[in-house]
Amino acid sequence: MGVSTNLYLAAEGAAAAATTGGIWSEWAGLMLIGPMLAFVVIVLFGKRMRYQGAEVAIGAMAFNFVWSSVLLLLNMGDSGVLYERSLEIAAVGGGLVFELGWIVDGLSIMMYWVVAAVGLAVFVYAHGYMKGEVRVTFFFAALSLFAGSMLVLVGSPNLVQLIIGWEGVGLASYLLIGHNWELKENSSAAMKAFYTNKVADVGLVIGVIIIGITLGSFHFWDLAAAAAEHSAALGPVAVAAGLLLFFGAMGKSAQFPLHIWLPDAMAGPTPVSALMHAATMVTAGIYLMARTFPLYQELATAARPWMIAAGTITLFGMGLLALVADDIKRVLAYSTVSQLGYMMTAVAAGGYTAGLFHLFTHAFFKALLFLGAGSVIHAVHSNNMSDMGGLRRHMPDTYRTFVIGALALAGVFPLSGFWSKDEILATLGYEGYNLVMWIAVAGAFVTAFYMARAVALTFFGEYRGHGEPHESPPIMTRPLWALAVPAVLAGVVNIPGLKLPWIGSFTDWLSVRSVPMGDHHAEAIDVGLAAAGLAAAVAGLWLGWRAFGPSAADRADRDRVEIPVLYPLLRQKYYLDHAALGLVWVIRQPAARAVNWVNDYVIDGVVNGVGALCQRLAGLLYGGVDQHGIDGVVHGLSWGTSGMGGLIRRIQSGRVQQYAGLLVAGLLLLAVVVLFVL
Amino acid sequence: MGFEDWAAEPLNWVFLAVALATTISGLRVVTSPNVVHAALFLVAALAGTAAIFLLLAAEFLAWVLVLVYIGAVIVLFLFGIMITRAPTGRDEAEVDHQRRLPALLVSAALFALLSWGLLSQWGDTTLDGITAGTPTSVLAEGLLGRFVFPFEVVGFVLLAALVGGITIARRDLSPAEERERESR
Amino acid sequence: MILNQFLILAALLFCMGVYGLLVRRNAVMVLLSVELMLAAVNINLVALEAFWQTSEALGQILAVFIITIAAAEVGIGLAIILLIFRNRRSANVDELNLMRW
Amino acid sequence: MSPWLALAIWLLVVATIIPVMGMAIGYAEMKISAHMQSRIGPYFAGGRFGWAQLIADGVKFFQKEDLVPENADRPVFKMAPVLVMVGTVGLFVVIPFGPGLTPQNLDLGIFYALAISSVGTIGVLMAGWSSGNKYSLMGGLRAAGQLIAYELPLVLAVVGVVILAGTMSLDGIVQAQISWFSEAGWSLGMPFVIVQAVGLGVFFVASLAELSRIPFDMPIAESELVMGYLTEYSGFRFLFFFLAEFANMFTLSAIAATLFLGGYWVPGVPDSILQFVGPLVLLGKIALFIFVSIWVRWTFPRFREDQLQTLAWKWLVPISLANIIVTGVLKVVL
Repeated sequence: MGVSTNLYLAAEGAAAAATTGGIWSEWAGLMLIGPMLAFVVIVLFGKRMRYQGAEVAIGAMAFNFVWSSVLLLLNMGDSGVLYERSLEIAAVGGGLVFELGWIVDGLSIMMYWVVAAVGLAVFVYAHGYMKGEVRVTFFFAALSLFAGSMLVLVGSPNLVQLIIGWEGVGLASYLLIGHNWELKENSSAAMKAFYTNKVADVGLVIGVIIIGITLGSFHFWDLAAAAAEHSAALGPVAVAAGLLLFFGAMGKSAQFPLHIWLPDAMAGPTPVSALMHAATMVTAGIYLMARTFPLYQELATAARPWMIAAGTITLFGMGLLALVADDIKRVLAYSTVSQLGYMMTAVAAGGYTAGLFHLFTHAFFKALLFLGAGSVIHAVHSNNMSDMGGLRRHMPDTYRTFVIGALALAGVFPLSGFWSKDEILATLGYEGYNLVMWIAVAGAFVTAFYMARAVALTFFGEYRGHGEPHESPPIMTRPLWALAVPAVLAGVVNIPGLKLPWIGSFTDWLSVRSVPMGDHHAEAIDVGLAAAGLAAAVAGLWLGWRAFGPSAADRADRDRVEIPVLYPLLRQKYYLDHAALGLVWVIRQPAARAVNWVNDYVIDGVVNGVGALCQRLAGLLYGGVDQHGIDGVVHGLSWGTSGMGGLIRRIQSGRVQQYAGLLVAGLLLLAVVVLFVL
Repeated sequence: MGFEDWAAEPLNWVFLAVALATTISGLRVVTSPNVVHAALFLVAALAGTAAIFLLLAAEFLAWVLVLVYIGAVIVLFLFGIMITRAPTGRDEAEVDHQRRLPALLVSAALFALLSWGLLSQWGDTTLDGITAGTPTSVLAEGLLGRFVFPFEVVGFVLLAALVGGITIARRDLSPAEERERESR
Repeated sequence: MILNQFLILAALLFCMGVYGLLVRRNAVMVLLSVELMLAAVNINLVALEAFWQTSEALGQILAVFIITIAAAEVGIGLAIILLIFRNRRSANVDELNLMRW
Repeated sequence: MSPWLALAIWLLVVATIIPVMGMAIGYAEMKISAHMQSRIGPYFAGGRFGWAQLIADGVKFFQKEDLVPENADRPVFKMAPVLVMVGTVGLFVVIPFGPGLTPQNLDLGIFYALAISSVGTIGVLMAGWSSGNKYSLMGGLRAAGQLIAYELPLVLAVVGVVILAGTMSLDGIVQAQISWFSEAGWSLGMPFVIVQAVGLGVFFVASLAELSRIPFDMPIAESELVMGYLTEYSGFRFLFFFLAEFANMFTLSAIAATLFLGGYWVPGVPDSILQFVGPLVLLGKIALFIFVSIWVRWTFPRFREDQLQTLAWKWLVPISLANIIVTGVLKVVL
């Protein structure tokens, strides 16, 4: 195994001053291995452990949290950390090499930390949540695999390892969504997620192959360098490769129209949803787009409008769906899809930092919201908001943290969501996508509206469910408070124009990387735009509260009255699931008929014609050539063969020693021939 | 090197005696009508071989030959013979084929060819420098150093032969016998 | 001592082994002949080793391998003969013509 | 003195040692077993303690007619005791009786000893087969199975000692025990039994089996096989077997003493004295082993055939392999 360390472009830009990070970087691979090791250990020994393997999973995650925190702190300094290590595993052929390794730069450090921090909170929470459930050991094993695969993905210095992590994430999500597979719908949801992802993965794999062949390398730094230098080799295929990679990202990051799996993925236990929506699964697509950002920025610019279009549809259209959902997790799921649309739009529009910043803040408040929802579900034993209501008196901790998360998601000043959403809006404005920007503002309104609805229906009014709801145990509420802190404060790190002492800013963190990304950063707050975004959020909250608050009239009637056309459309999720099935059906019937017609008339005709022709020819041949010429030869041959066989078969007596004797005699003959004749 | 020189070396007379004994024993191995006698003559032939090894200063190999062949392999042979035929006393069974002449011709021709080749290749090249025996440590270092992989493979082959021999030779008990054995 | 006296003795033993291999009916005796041939080969190897004096004693190492393999071969061979004898009440090679055609 | 002369003298010495030793051991066996069974044992011949009993027996054997059964294979029948004896006599060549008192200090001493001692097996098989008697044949088969089975642990048990000593020369092994824990000018010495107690146990059990002595005397089990492969022998041929067994006992005990108890060495005695005392010391150690084996013989009942094979393959071989591994590790660590 050879080891190669990336020194490429280290002399350029911000990377020039970067340190290697010492042993923390040189052994950062441990973070990638740790959860994988935990997976193996839990699978092998988990059942015999005191906490059925949870302690191992949490231990591995805590280790990762500590390690990545150190890396984050190192990266906060003026210089930042830049390190890369690749171990050559095998040559693939054609000059391509299969390598495994890890990369430590601003982007991956941020992802390490987000995965570890959110993962740790979720794992601890899950330990409480899963108490008494079935297959807890397997659950934690798969959870470790999930987080580990995501770390392999984000730590990858090349596209191949990324695919490995990518598929690992897909596998783990399949296992976890279908955790309660006794219910048919759960296993169906798992398969839906898997299939949808596989469809997208085809695009990713083809894209990677194209890049690998044209570039002669799978390394991200080579890709970035080629893009930065406007490589002639990569140029012609850049748009195709970029769109294929984006297609893969659409699947993982649930962009329209491949988002259909994500809301159904709610079938998994709630901690899985929290992890999936916040850190480990859906962010993979955004991460891929960010990692390959130079490709889109420099070469595949033609792909960007399509990406923006997909992102914009996702961010607004899918947000609307959250308005009518009754399942609280479904509301949050659609909000995730919508927020992913924000991120994708931002990255596609050139807002590298903006998109990732939103990913960063979103991870915390979305994990917080999901865990809160899980806590509520744990208490009332139902996913439906129509079975909830008035829970703020019963579950004060959950209520407070959920409201914090909701406000952050809605983008209320000064919570984290406000800052990241504002940065996206500013970037869209700077890049000149004004229409998109105003759609995004409208999206913010929708976001605030449905979050207000969710909070009102869940925590206010009268309790409509069964039994007596109770607050969750501390092991579940403490992670909620732990996540509430960054949900409030995470925005501070990237206020435009503000550079905090010691901490620096998010932009600076991300600026440490092997290749400069060359995206734009606002140097000051655009007060007007911020005010517009804030106004949309406040308006959404106010309207939502008016419509669904405790003083509002009966909610169900209003839904139908208020938006006559939209409501059924939204209820049926724009008929997209039907469309997907219909698409298959529509393609299948005519295609089959067409193939049948071609078979009956074209191919059969050709075959019959050729057949008839051959028949006639054969008649000629049979009479003349075959009967007399060939048969004579064949008969003669067979007669000769049989005669020879009669002679030779006497030699094949079945007596070993006779064989041996002939063998020695033959060898002798051969020796004599070689020695004396030749 | 003339015959006088050759005869002046006492070891050559030892060789001659050993070689004569070995040859006669070998001849009896392939001609003796009695299986047990043949096996016992093989012991003599192998003892002669070991003596030749000693003449060639291959001490270790000589004792390996004695230990493995005479001590184990031949015993195994006799064991096998006695289990399968046990021809105590006179053995009337025909042990040779009727057709001996072709075999004799073939082996004689082989010997002629081999001796011709050896004589024309080596002539009367003398064998010098075997004053001291090969130290066992050299063999050990070779076996466990450069040839450690073949060594392991041979060990594996032996193990496989052991397992295979047991598997082939063991008699599977009939169900009734099995039950009887268990009840005992 | 000259090299050829050993080599020709080996050749002689080897040809005797070949003769026995071809002429014997009893399977055990065939195996005995094979052992004779292997011993002849070992003499050859040791003699040539004594001639060339390789630093690693290659000839002798090879002979050790041959002895080992021969032991394995005898074990398996006798097991097979035992099985044949048990099934057919005979250990004569020429009655084993199942391989015919 | 030419080597041939030395060899001839040594052969003469051996030719006297073997009958004398055989008689001494035979007498000891009779007396000890008698006392173990609250008898007196031989007391008549020769006056005191019946010391001439064995000499009388020997004379009786020589007087007997040399019978060869009608059905026997005469040459093989006559060769068998000789071959058994050769395996024993050959062993005397390498036993070190004192510093510089090794008849032939072979480089491969112990290996040679094991190789030569395995030749006797052939003799036993020959005797069993050539007698033309089914009891003899059965005895021969049992002997062959047993001897093959116990040859392996016997060899493997020695490997541990060879690893520790770093040589296969018997004199070298004794020297290694003498010079263990050596500093400049002095050495404490250590008989290998201290670290190779397991090896000694395996070696001793295996050598009992090699000698076909009770409890390993299936091949000559009187109650089943009359006298096994010895059934048809009488007269001086029987005496040959008889002497060979006792001489073999002697040599195997000598080898065990050399390998594990330091041979001719006594702690604290310099070489110059050992040269004279050494043989006596060795004899004392041999006597110890012989006494133990006689003791075992009259204490344990006979093994069943399957128990015997189980002991060899399932216990002794794995134990000795483990011993080799442990010894190897020990050697590397030290």
